[in-house]
Amino acid sequence: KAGLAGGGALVAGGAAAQEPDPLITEKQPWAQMWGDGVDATPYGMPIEYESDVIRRNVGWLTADTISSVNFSPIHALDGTITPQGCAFERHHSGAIDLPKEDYRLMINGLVETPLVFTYADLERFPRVNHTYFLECAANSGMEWAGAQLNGAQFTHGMIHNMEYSGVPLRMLLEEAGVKPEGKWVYVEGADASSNGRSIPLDKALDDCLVAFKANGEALRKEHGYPVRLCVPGWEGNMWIKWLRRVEVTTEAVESREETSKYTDTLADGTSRKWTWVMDAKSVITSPSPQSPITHGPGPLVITGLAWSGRGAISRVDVSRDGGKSWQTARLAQPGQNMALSRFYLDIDWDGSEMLLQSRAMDETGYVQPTKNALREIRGLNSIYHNNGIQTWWVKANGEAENVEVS
Amino acid sequence: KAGLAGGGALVAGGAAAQEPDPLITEKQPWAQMWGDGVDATPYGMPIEYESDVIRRNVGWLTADTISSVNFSPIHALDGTITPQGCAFERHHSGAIDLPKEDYRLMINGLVETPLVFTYADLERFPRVNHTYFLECAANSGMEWAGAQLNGAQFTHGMIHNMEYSGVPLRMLLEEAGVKPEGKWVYVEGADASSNGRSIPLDKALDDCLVAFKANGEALRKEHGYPVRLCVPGWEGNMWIKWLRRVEVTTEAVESREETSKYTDTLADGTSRKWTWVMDAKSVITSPSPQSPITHGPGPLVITGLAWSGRGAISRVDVSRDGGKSWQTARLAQPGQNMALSRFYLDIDWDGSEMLLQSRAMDETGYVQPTKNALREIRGLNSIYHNNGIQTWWVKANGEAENVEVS
Amino acid sequence: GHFGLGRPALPEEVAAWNLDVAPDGVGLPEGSGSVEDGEEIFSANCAVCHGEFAEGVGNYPKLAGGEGTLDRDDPLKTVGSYWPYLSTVWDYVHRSMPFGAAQVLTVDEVYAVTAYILYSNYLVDDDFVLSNENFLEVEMPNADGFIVDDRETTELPRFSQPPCMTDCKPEVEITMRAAVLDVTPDEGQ
Amino acid sequence: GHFGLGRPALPEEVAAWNLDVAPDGVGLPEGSGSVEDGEEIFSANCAVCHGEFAEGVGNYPKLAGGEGTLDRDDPLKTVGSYWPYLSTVWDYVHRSMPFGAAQVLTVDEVYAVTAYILYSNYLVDDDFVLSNENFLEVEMPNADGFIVDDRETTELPRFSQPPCMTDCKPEVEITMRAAVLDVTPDEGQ
Ligand code: HEC
Ligand code: HEC
Ligand SMILES: [Ca+2]
Ligand SMILES: [Ca+2]
Ligand SMILES: [Ca+2]
Ligand SMILES: [Ca+2]
Ligand SMILES: [Ca+2]
Ligand SMILES: [Ca+2]
Ligand SMILES: [Co+2]
Ligand SMILES: [Co+2]
Repeated sequence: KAGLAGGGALVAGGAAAQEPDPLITEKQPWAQMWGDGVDATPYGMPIEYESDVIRRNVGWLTADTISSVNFSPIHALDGTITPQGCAFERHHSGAIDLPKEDYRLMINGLVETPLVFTYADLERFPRVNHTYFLECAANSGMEWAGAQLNGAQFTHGMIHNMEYSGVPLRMLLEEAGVKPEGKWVYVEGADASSNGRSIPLDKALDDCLVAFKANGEALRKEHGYPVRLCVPGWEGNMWIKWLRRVEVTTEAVESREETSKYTDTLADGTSRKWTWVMDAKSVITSPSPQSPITHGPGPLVITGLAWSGRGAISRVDVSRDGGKSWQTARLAQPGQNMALSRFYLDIDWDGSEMLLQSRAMDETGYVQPTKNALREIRGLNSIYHNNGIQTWWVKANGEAENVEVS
Repeated sequence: KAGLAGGGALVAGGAAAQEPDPLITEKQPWAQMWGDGVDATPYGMPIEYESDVIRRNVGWLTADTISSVNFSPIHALDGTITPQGCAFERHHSGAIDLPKEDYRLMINGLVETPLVFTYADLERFPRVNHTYFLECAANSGMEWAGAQLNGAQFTHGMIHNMEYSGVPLRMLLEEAGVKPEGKWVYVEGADASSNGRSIPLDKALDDCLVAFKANGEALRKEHGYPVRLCVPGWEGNMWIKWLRRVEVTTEAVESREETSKYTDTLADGTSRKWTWVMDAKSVITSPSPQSPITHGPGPLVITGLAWSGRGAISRVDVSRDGGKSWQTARLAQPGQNMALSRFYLDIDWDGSEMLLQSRAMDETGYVQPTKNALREIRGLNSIYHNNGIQTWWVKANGEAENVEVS
Repeated sequence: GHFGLGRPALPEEVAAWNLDVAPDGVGLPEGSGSVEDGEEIFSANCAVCHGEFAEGVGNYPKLAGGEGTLDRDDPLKTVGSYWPYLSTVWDYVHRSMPFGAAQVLTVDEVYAVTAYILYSNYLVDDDFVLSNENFLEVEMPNADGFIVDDRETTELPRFSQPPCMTDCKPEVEITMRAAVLDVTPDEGQ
Repeated sequence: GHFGLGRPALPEEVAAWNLDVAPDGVGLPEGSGSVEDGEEIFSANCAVCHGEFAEGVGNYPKLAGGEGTLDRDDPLKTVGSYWPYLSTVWDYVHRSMPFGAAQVLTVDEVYAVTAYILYSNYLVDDDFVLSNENFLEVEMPNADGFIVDDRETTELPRFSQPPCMTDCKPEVEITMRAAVLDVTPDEGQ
C-alpha cells in the first residue's frame, strides 16, 4: 500500500506514501469492537501469529524423539530470558510426569546421616535466586566437521537462560553432614534413563542449586518438574532433571554419560574426560538464515547472544567481513556471571553482502576462538564443546546462509 | 507414609520413617517407562499439577470481563520474573488481535515531520533491554477502606515484572523532530477504548520504551502485541498497549483516563491529578492466605516482593508482631531500578500466631508507610496508589488471613 | 530524522487518528446537537448500560448524579459531579463509546449525546443545543476540584524518616478481618 | 544437620536407589551370567534396537565394533572400541535399559547381557561367564584412552590473547556452505 518515494522521503523517513493507508484512514474492527475479556486465558499462550516461534527437532539426528533434543528458537527471540515454553529440551527417556507429592530427594553415601527430603521439606530451606544459562555440551556439535544446519536455532539453539529460585545444594549436603573422605557427588534423576553425573564436591558446595522455579513459576515438566539441579557454567547434561539422589563418593562414578558420552575425542584417538566448563561463545541471532533482512539498505540491527561458563561476558566484537576487521558491539546490560548477554551492533547497511561473525570475551580474558583454531587442537571428531566463531553469509537480497570461511 | 519421630530425629532431619517409603523402594512407572518426546510440546504449558497457578478475576469488581482486570498469582510465584502467561491483564475493551502486518505507529503533533512507522520499521532502530515492574495504580485499591480480599493475588496481584526489548521512545520522537513548543506527549492505543494518556515530554525522552518483546519473546496478545509502551516506575494505565499514536502537544489532553479515572480524591473532596509515580511498596507472598504454612514449628521461609517507582529497592524489613518490631530481610539480588525485588526472611517458627508485615525502602530514602498513615493524609476514598503496609494474620494452624491492625 | 526510517504521515492519515480533544477545544470539529436529539440517541445507543437518565445500570458507570458527594464516604463521581472538562466527555464518547461499537456516532450525534449528559446532570436546560461555538462556555461544577500531585511536599518528608526497628508501638490489636467480609472468589472459580 | 529438615533414610531405601556401580566394583551385587544366556536375553530384549550381534539398528547405538577407528574420521565408539570401564556397561544396562522398560532385568541377567556384549566385541570367548568375582579382571581395550580435561594448559593460553581488530587476514573465502548440504528441516515441519 505504501507507494514509491515522494518528495518528503529526503526530509524525513523512508518512502512517502502516495495514497493514505487504509489501515489508518479506515476504522479497523479492533478499534471498534471488543477483544478478549480477562477470563479468556487464565494462563495465556503466544498469539497465533507467532506460531513459528517454537522448539524444533531434527528428525535424522536421533533414533527417536524420546531420547532426543529440540532447539530454542533463538533466531526469533530478543533480550536474554528464554521463556520455559520454548526453551530447548533434551531427554534421555522422555519428560516424565512426577507430582510434587510423589517427589523424594535422597542424600546418601559419605554423609553423617543419609536423608530423605520431600518437596515440602525443600521449601523450608533458605532460598536464592540466580539467572543462569544452560548450554548442552553438544550445542553446535553437528558443525564440528563443517557447516551443516542452516539456522541459528539448529546450530546454537541448545541453550536457554532462566531465573532460577531454589536451595543451594550445599545446604542439603551440610544438613546430611559430608564426611571428610567425600570428594565427589553423584547426582541422579528420577526418570528411566536415571541420568547420572559425577560432580567434584567443590563445585557442589560452591554454586550448585537445587531449583524448583524458573522464570518465577514452577519448572515445566520438560525442564524437570518439580526439582532440577543447576550447575552454573557447566555442561547442561549435568543439570539433572527430576533430581532424586545425591550421593557423596570418593571417586567419580564414571557413568555412561561421562564416559561413552560427553567425552571429547582428539585427533590422535585419545579422549578428554571431565570437560565440564562451557567456554565463552556467541552467535548472531539476527540477521541469520531463519531471520533474513527484509528491508533494503540503511539502518540494520545486528543482534545476538554471548555467554561464558567461566564468568561474565565482558565484550563482544562483530565482524562484517568474515573476520578481517572487527567492531565492538554494545552489550544491552553489563555481563552477568554465567548468564546470557544480549549484544547489539547498529549499522548503516550499504546493501552489499556480508560475512557476519561475532566473538565473545569474558572477564577472565578468554576470547572465543575460530572453528579452525579449535580444530587445530582437537581435530574433527570432538562432537562436544564447539564454541568456534560462527559465520553467516548475508547476501545482497538479505538472505543468510551458514558458511565457513578461510 | 512417614511415621512419627524416631530416635534419629534428634540426630538429623525431622520425623524418622518407620516403614520404608514405597515411593522409594518400589519401582515407579516414571523410572521405567518413557515420558514425552521432544516433539510433544513445540510450545509448552505448565504441568497439570500447577493448574491453580493462574490469573483470576473477581466477578463483582466490574460490570463485565471486557473492561476489567485479573490478578497475577503472586502467592504461588518465586523469583522476580512474571511469566507472560500468568501476568495480570487490564483491558478497557478487551485484548485485541492485531497482526504485525497491520500495525502502524504514528508520531504527530508538534514535530517537524509527522511520521508513520510499520512494525518492520521499528525493528530497525537501536534496541535496549530493561526489566521493569508494571503496577496498576488501582492495585490494593479495594483495600483503601479496610481489609477486603483474602489473598495476595487479589490484594497485590495487579503487578508484573518482565524483561523488555524495544526502542527508546526518544529515538522515534527525535526521528520526527520535536518542536520547541512541545511539552507533553499524548499516547494512544489501537483498541476500541483508544486508551490515551498524557506524559510530560521529559519522561518520554528519558526512559520510556516502545517495547515489542517481553521475557525474550513477542509480547502476548493480552500485553499489547505487537507493541506496547513502557513507562518505568509510573502507573500501569500509562503503559499503552497496541500503541498506535504518539502526539506531541503543549498541554495535557486531560483524557478520561486522567480525569474521571486515575485521579485521587482526598477527604475534603479535592482530587490529586497527575499522580504518576508508584511509591515504594511490598507484600509478603508466602505465607499468605492462599499460601498457608503446611508444616509445624521449625524452619520457615518468609518471602515476598518489593518495588518502587522512584528507583531501586534498598532494603525490606519484616515484622512478625504487627509492626512492634522489625527485622531486615535478605534481598535475593541487589535492587534494580524500577524492577521487582525478591526478599527472604528465614526464621525458626515457634508455631505461635504471627502478624506478618513487610516494609520496603528505596534508594531515595522513601519508606513504605502504614495504611493508616496514608489514610491520615488522603482519607478513605483514594482508590489508587494504596502502597500501605499489608498485614497477614498467620494462625497457629498455619492459615493466614488479610487483616488490619492498630 | 537521522535514521531516515518511517515515512511522512499524510494529512488524511493524521486527520483519521488525531481525534483527541483538549480542554481548550483544540481538536473539536465543527458541529452541533441538541438535548432533544441527544435523548433519543442516548436511549438507543447508551441507555442499556448507562440507564435512560444516565443513572447507570448495575455495575456500569453512572454518568449523572453525585453532586456534593466528593467529600463524603463513597463519593459518586460522574460527569456532573466530578469531571473537570467537557472536552473529556465529547472526546471519550466520540472515540470510545458505545462500548463494543466505538466510533459509530457522527460528530453531530456526539454533540447531542454530550448535551444530553449535561442535561441529565441538570447543567443545561432541555432546549440546549451544544456546538463547537458554545462549547467552552459550559461550566463544569468540579472544574476547580483538582490539584497537581503534591506528594513530594505533603507526603515525602513524612515517609522518608528512618524507620523504627524495635518497640515501635506498645500493643497491637486486629481491627478488621477480610475473612469476615468474605468477598474473595473461591479457588475453584 | 542444623535445620533439622528431612528424615533419616532407611537402609532399605538407600539400597533401592543406591544402584550405581563404580570402576573399582563398588556397588556391584553378587551374581553371574554366561555369554550363552546373555545371547538369548539380548535377542529377546535388546536386539530390536541394537541388533542381534549388538551391531545396532538404524540410528540406535551400536554396542560392538569400531576397533581402531578412534583416530580416524567418524570414529565408531562402542563398548568394545571406546568404553574405559566395564562397570559402566553393567550399571547402565542395569539401571537404564531396555529403553522404555528400564530395570526389568534381574542381576544375573545383567551379568549375562554384559558378558554377551563383551563377546560380541570379541573380548571374551563364547563360554565366558561374568560374575562379581571376575568382574575386575576383564580388560577394556580403551581403558587408557582418556585424559582429564587439559584445556587450561593446552588451550587457555592460546585463547586468551588480545584479539585482532583490523587487518586480521588478507582475504576471506567461503570454504563450505550449509545450504549445499541442505539437511535443515523445513520451517513447515
Ligand atoms: C454495552 C455497554 C455500554 C454501552 C452501550 C455504552 N457504554 Fe459507556 N461505558 C460502558 C463501560 C463498561 C464503561 C467503562 C469503560 C472503562 O472503564 O474502560 C463506560 C464508560 C462511559 C463513560 C465514562 C464514565 C466514567 O465515569 O468514566 C461515558 C461518559 C460513557 N460511557 C458514555 C456512553 C455513551 C454516550 C454511550 C452511547 C453513545 C455509551 N456510553 C454506551 C459501557 C457502555
Ligand atoms: C527400544 C529400543 C531399545 C531397546 C529395546 C534397548 N535399547 Fe539400549 N539403547 C537405546 C537407546 C535409544 C539408547 C541411547 C539412549 C540415550 O542416549 O539416552 C541406548 C543405549 C544403550 C547403551 C549405551 C550405548 C552408548 O553408546 O552409550 C547400551 C550399552 C545399551 N543401550 C544396551 C542395551 C541392552 C543391554 C538392552 C537390552 C537389555 C537394550 N539396550 C535395549 C535403545 C534401546
Ligand atoms: Ca513470526
Ligand atoms: Ca499448586
Ligand atoms: Ca491532537
Ligand atoms: Ca470555578
Ligand atoms: Ca553408590
Ligand atoms: Ca592398558
Ligand atoms: Co564436556
Ligand atoms: Co495516579
